[in-house]
Amino acid sequence: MTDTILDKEQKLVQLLEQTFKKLSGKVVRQRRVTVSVEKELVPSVLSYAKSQLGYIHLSHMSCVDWPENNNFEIIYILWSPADKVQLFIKTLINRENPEIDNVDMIWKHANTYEREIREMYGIQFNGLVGAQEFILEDWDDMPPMRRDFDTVEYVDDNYTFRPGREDAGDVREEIVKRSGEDIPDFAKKYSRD
Amino acid sequence: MNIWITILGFLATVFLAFVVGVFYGGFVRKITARVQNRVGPPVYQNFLDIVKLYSKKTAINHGWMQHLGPAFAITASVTSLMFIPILNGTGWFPWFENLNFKGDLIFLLYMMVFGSLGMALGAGQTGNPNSAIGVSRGLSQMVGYEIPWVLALVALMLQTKTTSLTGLLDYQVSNGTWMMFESPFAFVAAVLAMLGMFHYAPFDVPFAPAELSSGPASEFGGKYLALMMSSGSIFSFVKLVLIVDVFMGGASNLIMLVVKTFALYMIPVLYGIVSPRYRTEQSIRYFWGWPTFIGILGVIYAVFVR
Amino acid sequence: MINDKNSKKIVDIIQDFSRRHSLFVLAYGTGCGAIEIPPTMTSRYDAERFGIRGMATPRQADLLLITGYLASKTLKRVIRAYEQMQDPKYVIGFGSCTINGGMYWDSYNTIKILSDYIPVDVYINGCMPRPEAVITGFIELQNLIKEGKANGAQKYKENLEWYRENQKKVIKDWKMPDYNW
Amino acid sequence: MREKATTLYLGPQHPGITGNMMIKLKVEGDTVVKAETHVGYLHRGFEKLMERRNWLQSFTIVCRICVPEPDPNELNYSRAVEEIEGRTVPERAEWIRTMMMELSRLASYLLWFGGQNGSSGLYTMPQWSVGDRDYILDLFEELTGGRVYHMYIWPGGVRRDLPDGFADKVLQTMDYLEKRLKKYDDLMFANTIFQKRAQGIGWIDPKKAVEWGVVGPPLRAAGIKSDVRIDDPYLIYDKLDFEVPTQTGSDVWSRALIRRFEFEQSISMVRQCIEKMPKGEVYNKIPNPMKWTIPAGDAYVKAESARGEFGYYVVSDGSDKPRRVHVKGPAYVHGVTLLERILVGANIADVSFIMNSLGTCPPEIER
Repeated sequence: MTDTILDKEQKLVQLLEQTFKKLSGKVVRQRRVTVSVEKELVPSVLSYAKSQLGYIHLSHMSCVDWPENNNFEIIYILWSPADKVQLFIKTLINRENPEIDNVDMIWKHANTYEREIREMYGIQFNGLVGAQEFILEDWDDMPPMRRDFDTVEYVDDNYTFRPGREDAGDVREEIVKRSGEDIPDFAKKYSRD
Repeated sequence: MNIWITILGFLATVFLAFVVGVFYGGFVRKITARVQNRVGPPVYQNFLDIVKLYSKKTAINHGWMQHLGPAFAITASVTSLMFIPILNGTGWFPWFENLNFKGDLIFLLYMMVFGSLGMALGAGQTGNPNSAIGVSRGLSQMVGYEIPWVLALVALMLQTKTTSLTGLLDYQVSNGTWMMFESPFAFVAAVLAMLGMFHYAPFDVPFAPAELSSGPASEFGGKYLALMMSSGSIFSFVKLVLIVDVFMGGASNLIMLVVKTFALYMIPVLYGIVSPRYRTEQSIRYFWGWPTFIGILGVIYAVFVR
Repeated sequence: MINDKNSKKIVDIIQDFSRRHSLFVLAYGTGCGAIEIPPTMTSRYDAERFGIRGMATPRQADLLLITGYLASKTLKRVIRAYEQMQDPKYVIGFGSCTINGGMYWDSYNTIKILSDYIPVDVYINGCMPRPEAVITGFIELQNLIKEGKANGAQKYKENLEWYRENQKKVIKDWKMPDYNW
Repeated sequence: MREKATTLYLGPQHPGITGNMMIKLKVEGDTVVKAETHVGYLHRGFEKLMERRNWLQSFTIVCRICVPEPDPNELNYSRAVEEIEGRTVPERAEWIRTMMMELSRLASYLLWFGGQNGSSGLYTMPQWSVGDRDYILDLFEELTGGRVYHMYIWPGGVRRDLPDGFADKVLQTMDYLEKRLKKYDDLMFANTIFQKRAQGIGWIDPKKAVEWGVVGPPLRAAGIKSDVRIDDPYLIYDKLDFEVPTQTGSDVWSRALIRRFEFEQSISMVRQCIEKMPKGEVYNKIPNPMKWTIPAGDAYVKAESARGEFGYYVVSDGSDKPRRVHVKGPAYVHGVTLLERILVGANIADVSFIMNSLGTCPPEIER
């Protein structure tokens, strides 16, 4: 990819880096720009991008759990209909005391994302209004999307299965035993080990 | 006349109305299915539905009025049926004369509303908001279609100087004509009002499934629903025969009656198959527009022209 | 009167026949299987041929079709709807995920065995079952009704405590009345 | 005098609700004064399940996320994996994928024609259009083996090539659908009652639409030419000849018209795909899926589904399982915030009508 194609992407990164000192950006590919900021800066970067740079559409907002580094990563994905560039704004927050400012005054529908993330990861959004329960009902365990929540353990505690298949082992041997047929060749290739 | 023959006549009339009404329902489902590119249920499907619903256990109790609602509905249907001459001429089948008297047309105007009001009370008792909204919609729509309907009948009464159904029939038979040709405006107004009376689309406002579950019937299952379905079948027969009697010269035998009523029934049914539903206020505005205007024309025609 | 055990009167025969051929399905798409219900009901497969039609409210319906997995939040509503239905009533479990969790066997939010929570008369397997399979399921139910074996509702009443125990295990906050017929 | 507001629960068990969700309405007379959406009845925890499955196993469950239209899910997942891994796709596979996407758009619109008219009481239309949709599902079945869930577009290409004579069958089906579209016009679009019902209902402010997160047909009905297929081209849409229709009414009627015009465009695109499709391989082989690892990285890919922009945010930590797959369906915004906004002031009769016109699909809200 030549530089002329990535012109507007690089300009965007420069502009953002000049405006906000504690910000580092990088062009991923055509139409994709990633920017990392401190969590305190998030509302100002977002409102700047919305009001000044034309990134008026919040495409998506997501959260990734990184227990290895002891933090959560929050990602805001913006879209500019004029520039046609997808801007990723990423920030890290501490896993021990997860809180971040909410941005639903900038985009009303961020409220939905934030309520989901609050429920699924247990992250507090300061000033977030809305019912505590969004998707789950009467949930009494740890927020389910955290990496250390073990869904199989939860299932074992709460639900029962029909008898018949106790282990999650290789069913092919059982099939051979019951039917007397050989394992087809294509199935032999994909073994677990 | 012997009282027993009269009572037998009642029973025969009710049986006839029920069977014909339910079969009409089955035919409607079949015809709808054919328009919609499918086979559809057998024509006797509605009998099975009604029998099954009667055989269901009912363990709902929302108070007395809920039990009485469907009973009111079926009472009103049967009573209205009693006042309608099924066949014209008293020649070979005097049974179907039942309770006709002078002035029964005005009585019928009230009687036909009674069932809906009873249903409204019953549905209001259930406490289901869908029922309450459905009832209020049904009553407002009734206010809509009653106006052209009453205007059409008033035009007839003015024209023939009689308020009796048998009188109207005699008038048509003795003059050898049908009121739909004698008083065309009134006929058009009555048919347009009839579209609303049958509650097929676009006037199925009170029962709109996508909006109100099933409106007033939301809390009525099992026997109640069966009563309501029977009452609906009888009542649709009543409405059809009434219009055939007053506008199409009645029928001299049962086959003629079935042909005429079925032809008339196809108007709301076929219109309904290809129409979406109106909103309530659109539906009322519709009835207060052209149908009312044509009804007024009918009255003017009856008073000044004839 | 009608339910005399020893003799099968003409009334019973008519009653059974009409129950069999007039099944009102509650219009409740509880899971992704709901996408195969429109084809089943519409012109290509036309389940109305067998007297099967949708009904808007539980009071009027005979048949509860659990179209796929049930999240525990939905289970609460399904129990509500099921108990509001009037006897005789039937349940069809639709899709592999109602049988033993299926594809969602390790999901924290879906129940695994439907018949632990409400009585199921017929299971249709597949993910998702084709409309032909759904219609076969309906016919299977009709046969069961004919043989008098579709008595899930009776089982539910007899073993209400067992079902309640299972239900309360999943629905943590039980705010419902203990029985709402 | 202010009337007393009553609370009306629309759903979860309600014939007017698309799928399984609930709208709590505060109603004064016939007018909605407050609407509140409650979702979560279909939550399966897909994103958690995918963290436990390896890259290829996850692919089999992504299509379950949106039921009426599973193909954009498969496509997005595959494209995200390909983008992180840097895997290329043979050109013929790109063409087949495009054809699949357009076929699925047709199927989805046919289902939508049914849903929109089912909510307004014109029951003939669902019977016709859902029946016709089955002919497209037959094509899918022949090609992929599944009627609803195809699991056909996978990382590296598509699973297998078109069978013999398949192209002719597609063209025949397209001819048939084009013929049927005329009938739909007569029944639905030329129907004055439908027009009366739909015009001026469910108005979205065109100036605010982008900001509110509106995507897809509702946005184009507001006069904004926004379509992922031209804004951020993927597959081979830049080689196809098509138009993106726009309308200015921003109401239910305009949205219906948009879908009707796009229906024609999709038919033409499927024909072009069949015509111009090059020969060659359809699949770049992936390594042993049990040991298949993807380098660390993240990608947000989006595709234009029948209801609007469908996005996938996929994060890999370099292992054999996804770290995070976050799905953004168009209904995520349409079904919650937008619906709550535009239902205020609407008539009760129009609630389900408006909801259908936005194409709300609960399974992709809660996944």
